Amino acid sequence: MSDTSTATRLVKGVVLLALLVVLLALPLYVEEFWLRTGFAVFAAIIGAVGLNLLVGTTGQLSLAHAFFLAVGALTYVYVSGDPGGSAIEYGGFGLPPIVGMVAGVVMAGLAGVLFSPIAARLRGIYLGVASLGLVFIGQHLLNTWTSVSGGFNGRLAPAFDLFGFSFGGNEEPYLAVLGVPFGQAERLWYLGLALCALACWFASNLLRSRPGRALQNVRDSEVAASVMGVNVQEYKAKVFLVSSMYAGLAGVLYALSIGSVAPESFSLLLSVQYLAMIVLGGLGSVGGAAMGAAFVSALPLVLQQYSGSLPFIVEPGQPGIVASQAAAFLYGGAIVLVVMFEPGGLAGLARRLKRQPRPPQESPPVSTTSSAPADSSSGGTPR
Amino acid sequence: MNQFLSLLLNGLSLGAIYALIALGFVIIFKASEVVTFMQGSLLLLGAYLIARLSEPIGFWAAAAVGIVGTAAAAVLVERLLISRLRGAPVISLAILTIGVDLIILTEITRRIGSDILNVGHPWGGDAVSIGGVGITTNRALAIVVAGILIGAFFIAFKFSSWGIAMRAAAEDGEAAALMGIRLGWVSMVAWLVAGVLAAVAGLFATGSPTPGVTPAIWAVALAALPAAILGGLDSTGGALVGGLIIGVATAMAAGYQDQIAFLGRGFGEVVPYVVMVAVLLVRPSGLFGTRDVTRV
Amino acid sequence: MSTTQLRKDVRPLTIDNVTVRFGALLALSEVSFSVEPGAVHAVIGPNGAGKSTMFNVLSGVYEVSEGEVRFGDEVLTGRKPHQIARLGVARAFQNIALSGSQTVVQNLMLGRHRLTTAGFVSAGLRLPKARNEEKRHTARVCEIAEFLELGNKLHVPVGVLSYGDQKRVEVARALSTEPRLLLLDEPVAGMNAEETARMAQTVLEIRDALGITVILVEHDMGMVMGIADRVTVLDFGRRIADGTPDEVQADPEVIRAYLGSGDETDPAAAAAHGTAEETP
Amino acid sequence: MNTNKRRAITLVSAVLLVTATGCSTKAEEGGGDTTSEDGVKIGRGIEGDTISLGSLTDLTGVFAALGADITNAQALYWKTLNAGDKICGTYSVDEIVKDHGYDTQRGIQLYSSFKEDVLAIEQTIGSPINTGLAQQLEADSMVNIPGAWAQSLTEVAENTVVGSTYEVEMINVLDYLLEEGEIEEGAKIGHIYFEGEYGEGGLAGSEFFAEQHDMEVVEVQIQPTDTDMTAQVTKLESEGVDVIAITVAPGQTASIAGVAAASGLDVPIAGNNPVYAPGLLDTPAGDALKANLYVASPVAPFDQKPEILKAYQAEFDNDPTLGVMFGFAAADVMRQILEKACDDGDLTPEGVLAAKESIGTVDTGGIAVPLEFIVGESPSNASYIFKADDVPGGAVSVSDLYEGDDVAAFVEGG
Repeated sequence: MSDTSTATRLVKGVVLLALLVVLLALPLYVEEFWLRTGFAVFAAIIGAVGLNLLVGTTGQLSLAHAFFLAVGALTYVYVSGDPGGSAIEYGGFGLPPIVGMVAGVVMAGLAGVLFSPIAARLRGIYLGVASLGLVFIGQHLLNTWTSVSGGFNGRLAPAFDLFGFSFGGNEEPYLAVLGVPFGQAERLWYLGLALCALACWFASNLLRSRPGRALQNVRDSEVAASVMGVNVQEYKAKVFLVSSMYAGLAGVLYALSIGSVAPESFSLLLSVQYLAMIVLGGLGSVGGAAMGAAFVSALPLVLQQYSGSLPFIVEPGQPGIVASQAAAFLYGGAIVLVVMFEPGGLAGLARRLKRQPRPPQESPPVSTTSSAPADSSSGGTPR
Repeated sequence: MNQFLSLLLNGLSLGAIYALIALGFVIIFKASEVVTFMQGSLLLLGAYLIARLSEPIGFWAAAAVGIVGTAAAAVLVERLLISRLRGAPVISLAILTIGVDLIILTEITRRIGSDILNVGHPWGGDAVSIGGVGITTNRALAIVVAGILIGAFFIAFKFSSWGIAMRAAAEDGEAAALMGIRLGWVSMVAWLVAGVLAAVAGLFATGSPTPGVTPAIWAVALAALPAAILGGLDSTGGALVGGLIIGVATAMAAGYQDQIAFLGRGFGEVVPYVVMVAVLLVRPSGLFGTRDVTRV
Repeated sequence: MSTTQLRKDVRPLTIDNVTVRFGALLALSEVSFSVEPGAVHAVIGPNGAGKSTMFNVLSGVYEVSEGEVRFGDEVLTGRKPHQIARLGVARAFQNIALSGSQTVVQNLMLGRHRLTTAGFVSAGLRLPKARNEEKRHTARVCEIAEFLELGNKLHVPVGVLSYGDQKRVEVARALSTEPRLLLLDEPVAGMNAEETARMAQTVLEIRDALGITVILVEHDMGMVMGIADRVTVLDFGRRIADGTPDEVQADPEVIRAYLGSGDETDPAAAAAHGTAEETP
Repeated sequence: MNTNKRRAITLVSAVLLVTATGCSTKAEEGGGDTTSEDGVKIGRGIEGDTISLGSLTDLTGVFAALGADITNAQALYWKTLNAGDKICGTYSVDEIVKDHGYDTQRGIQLYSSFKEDVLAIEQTIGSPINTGLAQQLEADSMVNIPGAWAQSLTEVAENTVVGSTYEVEMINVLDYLLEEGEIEEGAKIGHIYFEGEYGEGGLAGSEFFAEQHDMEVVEVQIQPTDTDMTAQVTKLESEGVDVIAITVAPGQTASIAGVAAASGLDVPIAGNNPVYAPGLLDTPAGDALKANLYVASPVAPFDQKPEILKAYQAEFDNDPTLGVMFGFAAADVMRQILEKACDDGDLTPEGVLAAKESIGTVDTGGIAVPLEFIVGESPSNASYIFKADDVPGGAVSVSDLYEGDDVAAFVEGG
């Protein structure tokens, strides 16, 4: 290890640690709305990190992420929820929420495994569009299978608790830290933070080790990866599994964040939002996915909250651009700008600010799916 | 039997509209290796322009402006964004078009607001009877015009210098460039043609029997995407066949809902995707798409 | 210099009557030759002769239509690329196929894939087993990088390296798999004379130090004739000659193939391989 | 490196210590109810002499048309009220309007952004959002007026549904057609409906009605994104239906009427509340709509209340739908509940909830049907019935308040 890499690693560690301290202390200061927004952001980060493993790291375009989120969310509410419903009756096992959470992750993974034979057969864009089909078929399934989903309006999500410690609902045992009562929002914040940190840690470990290197080479050159001894099909299937499990966990948190789940929430739009997160944040980077997720999922809420004091946004009901439209313009525009000028996304920008060398865009990887001619004249020279 | 014929005719007219959009997907893919997700907003843009202008300047002039305007918008996107990113990963380009789509869609949605804009077709809500089966004039015209346009496209594709250049470029971009084919020009014309096709699709997708221009017609292009894929993303003939298959399958599934009730109510909506996934399972590159050979 | 001590598990490679068809196109037609253990064996031929196709067959990327490739007792044909890699066949690509955003060490560590075992769970959780393995193999990979004069660029993203360095990383990555058979696909293409000479030297050192077989596809005749023990010449998918460099150079059919193909090659390719027709 | 590490750890611990000991702003939150000068108990959502009401609307999603009209109408209503009588003679009303764009998660988040600041909610659009909020509404004693009329909404005590449920409306409009001789006993009803509570509520109504009158229902389900109704109408035509019942959105209504006319299926079309918008008269289907469409509605069409239309158009320049009438009605219901709470001397959220439960029959002066809020029951059995026409507001009433003969039986049976 060279000195510079140790030094940057130390700086990185200190920054991360400081960030963690701030995040840990935040519930003492900020209001419920922001804590709830934060919890939604943590959920989105987990989902985005998972999608980034698949799309950013391995180069497998998937628009099915909303479907796997739905599987996670629905499994959680079915396994841990009680039977109920008025207009449409639905079932439930009423098992402890932690069982539901694990089941949600496992079922989403299973769904990914079931889809992966199709995924393995398809390349690039065909996979992208086939996975788009999964979102529509999944939504149809959920709307039809009302005994699980509660139908169009959905069903309530059971509050989470862990060995008698409640993260919502009854708020038992009563807890106050430094005079601040720790209610549902505060508790969920810590739950989200812990799971999110764990998910990011796991993913960044993965990227820096044997499986991660194999996945990145699958993206850059499938042929080279296989010739180096990587079983490409197997790795594609495995990363699909892992990505779906991340989505499943994100789905469980999504259900906890809303307090209910409805099939409608898991539309194509959600998949597109997740894609936007990882593109804006930076394909293939864990920190980037986190930044992108925070940006995309919090932006509409932040704009909405401050719409009164932002000059270009009008209050709801007035002619002009309202907050959610402004958010759509902003992240649509951000996607365009990022792809055009900073393919590394927010992560790339951060790296550039630190003045670290960055590979030029036109450098290899030479993709095997593009029609690189079979003679050496193009080797290394950009088109 | 009458119901069947009626559904078939309706499905074909719907399929003709899908085919126009799907053809746009395919042309763009062949010429610039971009899978565009912005056909929906181009279609909406075309329909919006026509509807907004048909009152002040008359329908025919509005149609002309709408088509030219949409084509211009497509060319603008190609020139300003796509052409500067030659060789970028396919995924980045696809996501770029999603971003552009989001911007256009949001703006037009904002402009339409809560209205339903009337396209102002001179044929209005008229209907014609073909072999005892009724169909709105608008949809009958859709079949005719789509037929003519697609026919003209195939002739141009086969014989015009652009068509030849484009096929060469799709075969091997590098070699084509070495032989003096201007890839930028090929790509620009492809986007132009796709813009025209999207606007024409918008023109017919919005009139009777649908009420008029609402942001919801953006979703029409979403059904055309599986049409392009199941035909084979690099096959122009495949786009036509795929469009018709999706159109007819959707109409049949909606019309014979009772017979397929075990698949759940409202199954018609997901038919395009079910058909597509089924086809892809058997033929991973679509019905007429070429399988790519790995070259190292 | 020639202290060649053959690695014990290096076996002869036998290409037996291999034919590859793409539709109507015959890329390889009944090609047979064999490669002795520990040899530097060159495969040459004009553009489109089938050299790359041959490499793709050897590494399992293409399936043969007929024929068989054997590495010792093991039949390579019919296996997937990653299975062949596990038998100790490594390949450096002609078009650089590295991960540009990753550092030199990370790229070389991919070469260790077949020798390591960490899976998703143990790597993701940083289990001690995975960490120790990582440490051990990183040390070895650094040695290999040192060997290819990349020692001062270990933590540089490959994408920012010079073209010549990237080619060396390609070779280093192939070596990182601890191969018994090394396939080098045009290792000096696009290099200047000095770099070429260095690479030629390196190839010999690899063979001598590791005692493995090297098969070389190369356009640069000077280099091929200088270092190859044996040369196989392909033209239009057929084997037209096989022998020592001297024998091959004297072969009338080889001379005809090279002179005849000169004006058929496309201009861009010819410009890039101006050295292709030179004989020393 | 070791010293570096130690330094870093020291730094971080210092930050942690400062953070922990630094007094938290959140800890001081007191809250609690107080009593105003004139002896009325007040609490959350009242600052000085201003009452804050929340609004969770959709201005950018699929229900943007409805959301904009309701929001505009309510703004106008409170503007007028604030300039005049005020609530309790003292309090003016301030609105906190949030646009969720029909995104459930965003809707729930936005609720938490204002729930500490508002006394009640005057508008929540979106069934999944209302479902998701149910538990929180109960926990916060938050009286809420949903922009929907589903039976399940009436089962939450805090919800104040302004109108009859979808089931009741559908029965009313079909009953009206039967009474007028537009359809006969034993007829065949073709019902095109959205997936979800709205569509299925309407379907439950037509099925109940069919049972009572020896009729048969042919059902066709669609999704909100589906705007071309050719296949669906073709199916109904081949089944030979005598009337088309619809619980869809205006876009589909126009398509259904247009296709039916084009294919010669000249039968009445019976819809309930949000199926119609005056803008549809400009589409090619306009004539067909005027000829055949009958709509049951919880609020009167504009021809009954021209002054509201005039006041609205003086303020806003869009083509108003009945959402405007609903906005006025909902605001008026909210005003009456707040007045009742004030009379009872308790303007806390709990007091407002109690007022809502004890208010009895609410009369909005002919804007909405008379309402009575009993948990689990349709707040009304009556509907306004109107037809599309080229008049200001695009609709004319064809009957006074109409209550079908079967409604009572349905309410008791259900």
